Amino acid sequence: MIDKIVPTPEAAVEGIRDGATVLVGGFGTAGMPFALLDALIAQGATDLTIVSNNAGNGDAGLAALIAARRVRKVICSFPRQHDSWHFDRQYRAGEIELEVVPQGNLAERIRAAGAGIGAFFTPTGYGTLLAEGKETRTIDGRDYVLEYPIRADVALIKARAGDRHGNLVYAKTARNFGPIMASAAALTIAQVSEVVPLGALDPECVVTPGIFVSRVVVAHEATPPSW
Amino acid sequence: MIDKIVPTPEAAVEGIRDGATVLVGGFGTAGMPFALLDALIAQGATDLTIVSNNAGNGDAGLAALIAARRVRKVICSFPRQHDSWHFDRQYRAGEIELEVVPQGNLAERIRAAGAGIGAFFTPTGYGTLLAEGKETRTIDGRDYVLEYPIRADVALIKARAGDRHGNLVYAKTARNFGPIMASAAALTIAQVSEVVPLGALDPECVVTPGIFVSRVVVAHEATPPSW
Amino acid sequence: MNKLDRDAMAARVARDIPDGAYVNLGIGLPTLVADHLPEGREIVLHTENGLLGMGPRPAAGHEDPELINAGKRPVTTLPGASFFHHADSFAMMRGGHLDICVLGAFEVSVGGDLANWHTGKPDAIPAVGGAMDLAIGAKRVFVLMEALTKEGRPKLVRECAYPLTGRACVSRVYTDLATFDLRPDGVVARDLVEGLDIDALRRLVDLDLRAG
Amino acid sequence: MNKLDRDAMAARVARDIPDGAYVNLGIGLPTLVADHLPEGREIVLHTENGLLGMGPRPAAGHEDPELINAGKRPVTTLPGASFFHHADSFAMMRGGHLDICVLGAFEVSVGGDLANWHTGKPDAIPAVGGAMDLAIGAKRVFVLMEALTKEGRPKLVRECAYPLTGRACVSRVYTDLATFDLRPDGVVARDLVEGLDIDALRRLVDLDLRAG
Repeated sequence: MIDKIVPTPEAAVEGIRDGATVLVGGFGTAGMPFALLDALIAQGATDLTIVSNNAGNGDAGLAALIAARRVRKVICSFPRQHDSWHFDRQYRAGEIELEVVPQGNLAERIRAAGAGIGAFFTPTGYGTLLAEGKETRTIDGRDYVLEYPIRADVALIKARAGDRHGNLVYAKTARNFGPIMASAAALTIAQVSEVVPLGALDPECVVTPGIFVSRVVVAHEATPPSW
Repeated sequence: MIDKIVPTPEAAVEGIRDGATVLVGGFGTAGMPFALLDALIAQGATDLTIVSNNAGNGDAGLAALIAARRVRKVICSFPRQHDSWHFDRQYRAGEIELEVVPQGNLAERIRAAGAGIGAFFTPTGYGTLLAEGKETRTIDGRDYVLEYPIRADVALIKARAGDRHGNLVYAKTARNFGPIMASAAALTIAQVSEVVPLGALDPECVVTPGIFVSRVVVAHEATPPSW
Repeated sequence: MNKLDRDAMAARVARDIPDGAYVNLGIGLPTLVADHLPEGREIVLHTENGLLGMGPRPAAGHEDPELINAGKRPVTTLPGASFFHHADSFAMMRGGHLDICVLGAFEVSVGGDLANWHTGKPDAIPAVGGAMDLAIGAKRVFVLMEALTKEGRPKLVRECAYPLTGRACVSRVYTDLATFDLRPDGVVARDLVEGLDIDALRRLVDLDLRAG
Repeated sequence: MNKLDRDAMAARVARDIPDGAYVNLGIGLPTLVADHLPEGREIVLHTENGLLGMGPRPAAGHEDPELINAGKRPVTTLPGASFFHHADSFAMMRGGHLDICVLGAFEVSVGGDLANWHTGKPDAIPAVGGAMDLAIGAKRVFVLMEALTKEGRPKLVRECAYPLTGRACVSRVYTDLATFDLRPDGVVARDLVEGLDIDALRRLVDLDLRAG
């Protein structure tokens, strides 16, 4: 019997180790797994490399993890925001590393990890600072940069509903990085607003098949606005 | 006003030129766009390069197009089947070219074309006949072959339902190559069992967004069994 | 001369977007274009965080924190909308499926190089987001920006001084003074604002322009 | 000795598939494994044409031509199933998400090389399908085959003579005579059928085996 439902966010984040690479879902606050991040802070893992689109908003979620000084390095596309003060402060103090990746390359590198692709040539970033030192190639007259997969130990994501097999559906633009992050981590943990009985999700509409998901936990939380 | 619905399969295949590269959906008969293939035979385009998983079943659909001698070359993963007699005869007579591609590389090459990826390293096929002469590389201790996108002039696919924007949903395992082929052709033509009003498809469940689709036509046809 | 205001600039871009186009409007000034799309045209807006068929800002009190645009502002969906994940969304851009992308810029070169992500200042925290993907992510990339900086320096230049977002990707620049088509054989200026002639524009932007 | 019949061979594989495993069963003999999965285990079957949660063959008259497996035979879905397109399906395999893949073979080498797609005969029409993807497409790849050809030649060999499907990908071979674990330090044979001892097996397959 497959039952990936765990009772609490604390149980969901069990076993995450110091030094882990952790994919964190969300675009701003939409899709950010706040309950899992709170549990991770309580759990205590530190020296983490975080891969996420942003570097935290306000004082909650990923920002709180950074504020708690658990993050060694951030790999993201857009760290600097009006409310990324915790990241900003540590970055300016030289206390946190940053790798900036164009958003589509970030997504494709995560997807490549999940899809077993060893590397790929992308046109995005060619001829810019963010491609400096990287291998390039002209193919059929277009210039490309070679980019490598981003594999992770853990993915923390948020979905709308899930079942005991770990099948997931998302809410609107909160889907963002969830499906690809789910595929790219050894341990994928999803917080959901609702657990539904097996068979309740239409097989035509499942977005993340359960094979990619290790643990599912219900968390009743309102998403704070990003604006 | 966007209205991609065309009245007949004949109107749907208008403008396909001799020498075109045509992606043809389907895995066996599931997802094979029979009405569009019949219309293409009537339309007369010849000297075609066909990209499809198989090389035709029985005497209908892609097999009929081959039988009508409109196909110069087939790029596929599995041409040889119990009922691929039209392809088999022309292949043995040296009248049709064949490029055999492992099924997952075929899918990923089509996806790469749609996604603007210049080339990618795949482990599939490494060290086999099908990788002979291809660039290889060892990345993080694993061996890969470099594969290139397959772009096409036209995609002929079959879906369950569509709307006037070209949004599509599929039927079960007849989904197979439809979504990636839709993304990889300059002109994507979908036959659907049903046209639904704009807004009738749940935005969470649309599989192929309309941006990938040029024309939609209703065709009432029963899928012949593959077995 | 009568410089265009922000709304008039946006309206000029909007006028050139044809019926049926799939369009991404960048953050900032380009977002305004949505408010000026001509009546009777059906234009599908893409937002790279995973939505085609984006509608206008919702009425107050109807905002949904899980339905936002790339600028992280609340939006709505129109009939025919679809949601997808980030890899699919950026594949859609990188694959050249969008007809038009409209972006803001610090600088654009006459060769179509775009600089809009980084001031290059040593103390600036670099943040690129989808800028580099948008730069190469449409059949045509338009820039919408003021022609001159606040200090009066032209922003359409021979070579960009700011770090690049993409090379040779911009084909047209809409400004508050004129519209510039960046062609292989030179820059064509058209739709000059009232009270501005081509010679005066040449002096202002310090470029060898043809009148279009 | 009592060679196992096809059902008994399939049952041996089935016995080793743990509860909760995600499994792809190749065309032919491996398909039989589904009929022998032990009661009380929940095992999710993947078919590479785009379905997780594949169920058994439908009752006569309930076949759906649009619901088939990789062998193009009618199947059903179980609760918890999901459909996806080919790029996603093969990404799932290539990305190493399946626990076990069970394949047939012409030959397997002691180093784990697999040959199961092409006889190499000059008049054969080459057709690979998903064979090469399956060969590298799971955490563990098992082969299920007769130990000997009809002519009595061993199919577990030092080096494959047939064209390869994949290199160093097979970790275990189930046969009608015994089960062989292919380890870096050599081949371990276990579960020999009644009436067969390790020395007799060594002679039959012409390999230096350890008893497991």
